[in-house]
Amino acid sequence: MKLHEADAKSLLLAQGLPVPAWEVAHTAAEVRSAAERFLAAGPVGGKVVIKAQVLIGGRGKAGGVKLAGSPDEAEVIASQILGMDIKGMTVRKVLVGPAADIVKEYYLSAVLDRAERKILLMGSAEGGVEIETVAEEHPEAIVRRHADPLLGLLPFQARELAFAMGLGAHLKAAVAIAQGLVTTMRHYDADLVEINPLAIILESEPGGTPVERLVCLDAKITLDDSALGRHPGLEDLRDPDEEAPEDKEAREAGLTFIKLDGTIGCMVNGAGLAMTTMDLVKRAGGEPANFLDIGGGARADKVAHAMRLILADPKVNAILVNIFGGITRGDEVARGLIEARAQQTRDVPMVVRIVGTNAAEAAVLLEEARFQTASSLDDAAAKAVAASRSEGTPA
Amino acid sequence: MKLHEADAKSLLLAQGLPVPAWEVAHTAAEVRSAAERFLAAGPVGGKVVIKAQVLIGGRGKAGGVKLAGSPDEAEVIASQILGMDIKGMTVRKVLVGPAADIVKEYYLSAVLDRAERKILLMGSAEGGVEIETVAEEHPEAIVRRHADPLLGLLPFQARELAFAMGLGAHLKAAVAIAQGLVTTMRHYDADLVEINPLAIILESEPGGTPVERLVCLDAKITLDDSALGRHPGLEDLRDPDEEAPEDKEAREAGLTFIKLDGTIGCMVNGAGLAMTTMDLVKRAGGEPANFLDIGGGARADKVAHAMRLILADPKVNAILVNIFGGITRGDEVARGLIEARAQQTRDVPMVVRIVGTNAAEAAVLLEEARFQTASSLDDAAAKAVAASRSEGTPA
Amino acid sequence: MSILVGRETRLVVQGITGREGGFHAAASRAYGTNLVAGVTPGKGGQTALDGAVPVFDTVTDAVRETGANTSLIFVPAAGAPDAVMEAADAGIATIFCITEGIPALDMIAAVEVVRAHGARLIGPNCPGATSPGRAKVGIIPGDIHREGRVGMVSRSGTLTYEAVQAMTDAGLGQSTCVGIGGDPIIGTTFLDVLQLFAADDETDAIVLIGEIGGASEEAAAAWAGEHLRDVPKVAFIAGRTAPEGKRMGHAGAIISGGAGTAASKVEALEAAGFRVAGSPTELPGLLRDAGYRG
Amino acid sequence: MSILVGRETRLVVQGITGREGGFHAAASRAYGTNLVAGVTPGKGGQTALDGAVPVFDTVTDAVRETGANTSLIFVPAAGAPDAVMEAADAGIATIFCITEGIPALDMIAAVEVVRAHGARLIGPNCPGATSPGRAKVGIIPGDIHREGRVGMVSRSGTLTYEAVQAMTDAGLGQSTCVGIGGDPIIGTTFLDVLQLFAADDETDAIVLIGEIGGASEEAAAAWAGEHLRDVPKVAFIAGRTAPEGKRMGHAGAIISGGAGTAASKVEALEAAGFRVAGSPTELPGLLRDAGYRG
Repeated sequence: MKLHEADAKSLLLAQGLPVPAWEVAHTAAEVRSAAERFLAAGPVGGKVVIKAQVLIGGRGKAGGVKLAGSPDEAEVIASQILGMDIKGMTVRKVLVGPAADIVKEYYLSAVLDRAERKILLMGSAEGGVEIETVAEEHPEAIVRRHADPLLGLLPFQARELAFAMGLGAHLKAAVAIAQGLVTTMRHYDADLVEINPLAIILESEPGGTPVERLVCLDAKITLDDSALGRHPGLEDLRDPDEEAPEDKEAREAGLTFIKLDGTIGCMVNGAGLAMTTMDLVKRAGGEPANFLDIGGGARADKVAHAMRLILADPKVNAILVNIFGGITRGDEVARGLIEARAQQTRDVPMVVRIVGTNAAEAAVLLEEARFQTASSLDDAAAKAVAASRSEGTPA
Repeated sequence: MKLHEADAKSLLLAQGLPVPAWEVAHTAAEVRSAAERFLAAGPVGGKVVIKAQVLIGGRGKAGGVKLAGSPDEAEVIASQILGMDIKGMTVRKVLVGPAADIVKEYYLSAVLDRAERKILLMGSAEGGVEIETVAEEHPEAIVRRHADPLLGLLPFQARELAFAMGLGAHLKAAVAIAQGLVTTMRHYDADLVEINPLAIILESEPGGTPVERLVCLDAKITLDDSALGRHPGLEDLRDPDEEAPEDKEAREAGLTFIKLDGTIGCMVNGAGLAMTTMDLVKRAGGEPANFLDIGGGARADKVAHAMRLILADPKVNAILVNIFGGITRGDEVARGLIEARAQQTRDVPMVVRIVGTNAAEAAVLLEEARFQTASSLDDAAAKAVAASRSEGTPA
Repeated sequence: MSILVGRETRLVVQGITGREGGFHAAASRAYGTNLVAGVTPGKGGQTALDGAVPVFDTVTDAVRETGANTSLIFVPAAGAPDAVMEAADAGIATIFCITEGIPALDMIAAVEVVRAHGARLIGPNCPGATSPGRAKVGIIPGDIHREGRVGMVSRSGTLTYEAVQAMTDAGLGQSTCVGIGGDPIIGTTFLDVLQLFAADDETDAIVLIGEIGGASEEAAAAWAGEHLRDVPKVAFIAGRTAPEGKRMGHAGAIISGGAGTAASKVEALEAAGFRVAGSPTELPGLLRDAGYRG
Repeated sequence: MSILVGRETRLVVQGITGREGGFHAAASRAYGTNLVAGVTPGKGGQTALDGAVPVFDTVTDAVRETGANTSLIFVPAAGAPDAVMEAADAGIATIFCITEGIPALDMIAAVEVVRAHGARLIGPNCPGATSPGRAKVGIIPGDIHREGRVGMVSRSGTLTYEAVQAMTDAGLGQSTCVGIGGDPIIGTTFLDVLQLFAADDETDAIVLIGEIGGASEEAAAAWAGEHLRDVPKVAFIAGRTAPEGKRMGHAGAIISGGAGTAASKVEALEAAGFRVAGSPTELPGLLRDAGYRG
């Protein structure tokens, strides 16, 4: 689950990391009043920044990040950004804060290193750009350090990272931030905590003397879905726009459903087999309408639920059911299909393939109910594509 | 630093461990009113327990733990226990709580295992008696399990311990308590967390149904003095009776001082050498008046301070100074001795031995100031004992 | 010899008194696996599978009493990492964790503890392993196998079965079929299994079933290109048509920024001498094309 | 060969720019120890000891640039366990930690990390080690030594010097003198050092200086009784007259409930063939009585 920048910053702040002030606003009027407050405090550059809150990269290039020098200007800019479409996501809120006077930008993130089975810290003095770009163009500019798998990021590891990033002059802050990233990751079960840019900014002390400070200017956090159960409060941070309503309904029913653009509905047990089924549909010349994994051990009612989800998409004109029974029992799936068909309002051709556990019982049920069946996966895909073609696009 | 039972229980409670209710009382009247409250709640056995709070074992045998069935009786018993002397410690406060209806007693502790360099959990179904006694009489009755040195006591380790102790019927509570002991130890930097007895007690549910519960009936915690600096709040729990005023003064001056019963004051650098000096004084027929380690690198003022501490004891009639300079510089010590003698009001013979770093400079200073010196430690001890004898006991 | 499981396997099932644990313990035993013990804390002294298998409170007890050397874990996600560490601490050499939905960071610690004990973990979120005709440890249906000399490794569940079935249908038997699991943090990688197959004198060919996301197929390919030059080997990658940025069920199957795409995996595998199939059913034919005569 | 320190020692001092670190680094160097580097985070690129020693930000840098294999730590207590782990992680083989006042539980983790890296930690709260004529790493005054073949081990600081001086005064030189430290949790025990001496072809006799508290002298005695039967060996135990239940400075020196008393230690040592002295000055004579002719 991805978090918005503002929520990610809240979690970092809660773990004691230095994050400049911000407010979240949903209307241009809110932005105006937030801008008034921040500008009244007299930020070093005399401006505020307004940033679109969308769960997708590249919002800067898309015009979703702008500066404003007055409340009036902030309101105008906010009215441009709010409602804007960025790569298919609508901007529903923005972050407002004092525009930082940046001395230098860095990159710092904590990610899961699958190969080493450790938390990996990646840092770079090339901040503010996508790390993938740095990785391609200047791989030597990326510093890597693993956290101890049992103890987290030890102070000496954080120091090594800070020195290697050229942050020796801000050692204490850099160590605290690096350790804080790992603490945040462990505390909230995040997959990714990314600060880009981590920046040295110029602030003015009470007396007016300018002082350099290392702060987290942007923040991206992705949470481990498997661990959300033990962080119930974090579920509230889920952006309803992040998943389609049917994806959400599926998740709550224990199914994994992702809506796609094609015409052939797919119902499969197991993620790898579901992807394979989609691949074979495409290979046979069709277009899958969805990814749907009913998981292991699904019972009849879950199967019926899955079928309703597929049929809710008006573009679907054929359905392919592919079940390789292991934990899942074929006869349960067959019963679910029969039950679902009894309830369904719209008649769509269906090709069913059930092998593995209780496949024989399933075959009897399917034959009695006159389902079209297939023996191999390739055969099933071909039949489903043929059915879809003969149906054409429904009105 | 040892904690009183009541304070130890507070720390356990803060870590979520099950500890029956209690109050601390300093007067018989307070005990009476606490007893009224607890008896009004109708404890299963209809009694309260009154326990002397002293930092020494064996208070039960000494009559420091008693039951009372009424507020009147509680007041009488409290007036007997408060002010009582238990092995040289005066009882200044008592703990009052409902007397538990004990089904079975166990022992459970977390200690530092120096040989393994790990936290060791020791458990026994023979609770309520001193673990040393169990260790001698039924060593096989003690179950041992080390916590993981990096992760603490893992759930499976706690389960193994619980099953081995015969607490399978209270598995969940036993696991939580065992893990809680280690959590408490790590959270407060304790050397020892001991529950004796850990007990299954009978409580009555709201409906009156009796129910068994595993609870910490007594608690002993010793804190690591080296870690007190990072737990400033815990310093307030120090019992002023635990150390003599001069010991405390010494501690605050960075000296380690322990008052003893003899007549020969000792000033040494290093704990091992200080003990050796005492051993040799005794071997030469004298009695050391104190243990005093001035530590490494002591300067003149610290030496003078140490001398004042020694001389504050009227029984002291001779002083042995033994310094092996390493970090400590002999001339600094000599200067401190000269300074101290200039200030001292009472003339006590002194034998000084200074070897190691800057011993030559020290020798010159000591000779100028006409101190009696010694070359070897044995020689120094013999001379100090002779001086003490010729002085006799001061008035 | 097969790898990971075989005739020497002495199996303990952690969570044997649960629904899934009991079902698959019975199936493993029915297949011929030497199932010696079960573990469920608090049920020590009872028996499972109609009296056939003694149940212990702890894995340590099970190892001491039965000499178990392999563990199969069906403990729910909240307790599974602890169960893994318990098995390693008790001296179990090979630990299969079937449990799915374990938080990734919990597994980092568990994997490290297993490594420190010199044990091997397969999974979590894996279907286990079968050495046809010898032993089956996990949830792979037993009847899809055939004895033979092809080593198969996959990080999917049912897709593994599909591929195994395709091999068996084509008459190509297997030495061992291993599902390594689809989670981000797993105990044994493709590379680890390839190394085991390379050292196994009963494995003559390799089938690798990967999917999009991560870089473990690429890592395995790089090693195979060097060390398994002359071994006939084929692969299949699921998710060629999956849209970018969407998570397809497995935590492992997410593509972002070009890394871990099907294209990158296919390229790496082909460069290492794998023939890559467009469908699981093509695997047997490609393996014969690669010179396998088993 | 001596043990722990010698001509192969390439020393890095962690905390070299501090007062004590600088003083003892200079003394170790003056003794002839091959001091190759210092470490102080934030002072990398500077030099210490009047330009003679390069200072690095991290131990990793120091090892890479100078080939340091031994570390001497003067970092304050709050940072010392981290400094120990840093040294181990950087590949330092032998780590001496002089720092006193480190919380015991901090050392549990540090000792485990050192062990996992296959390194050796001596201390904390120890005076270090000297191999007379070869190298001195720590704070033991250099001029009390004499070259020879007696191995000395102690858990005290100044008492060690006292015993070494007594040996030197009597003409008995030392192969290596090691102070293992007086804290409850230390990296290297009496037993460990005896095993090193047993394997050292330049050590012909043993002097062990113990004190009350703990059971490490007893553990070492038990091993020596079996494995060092024919080696002349003497011991001294401090604290014979210490009152029970009082802590005498060293965290290690506390007696409770009869365990760790001077009597129990003396008994164990004598049973193992040690001659136990009543004063450090008696050690040389007893060693000669035990047959040592060095």
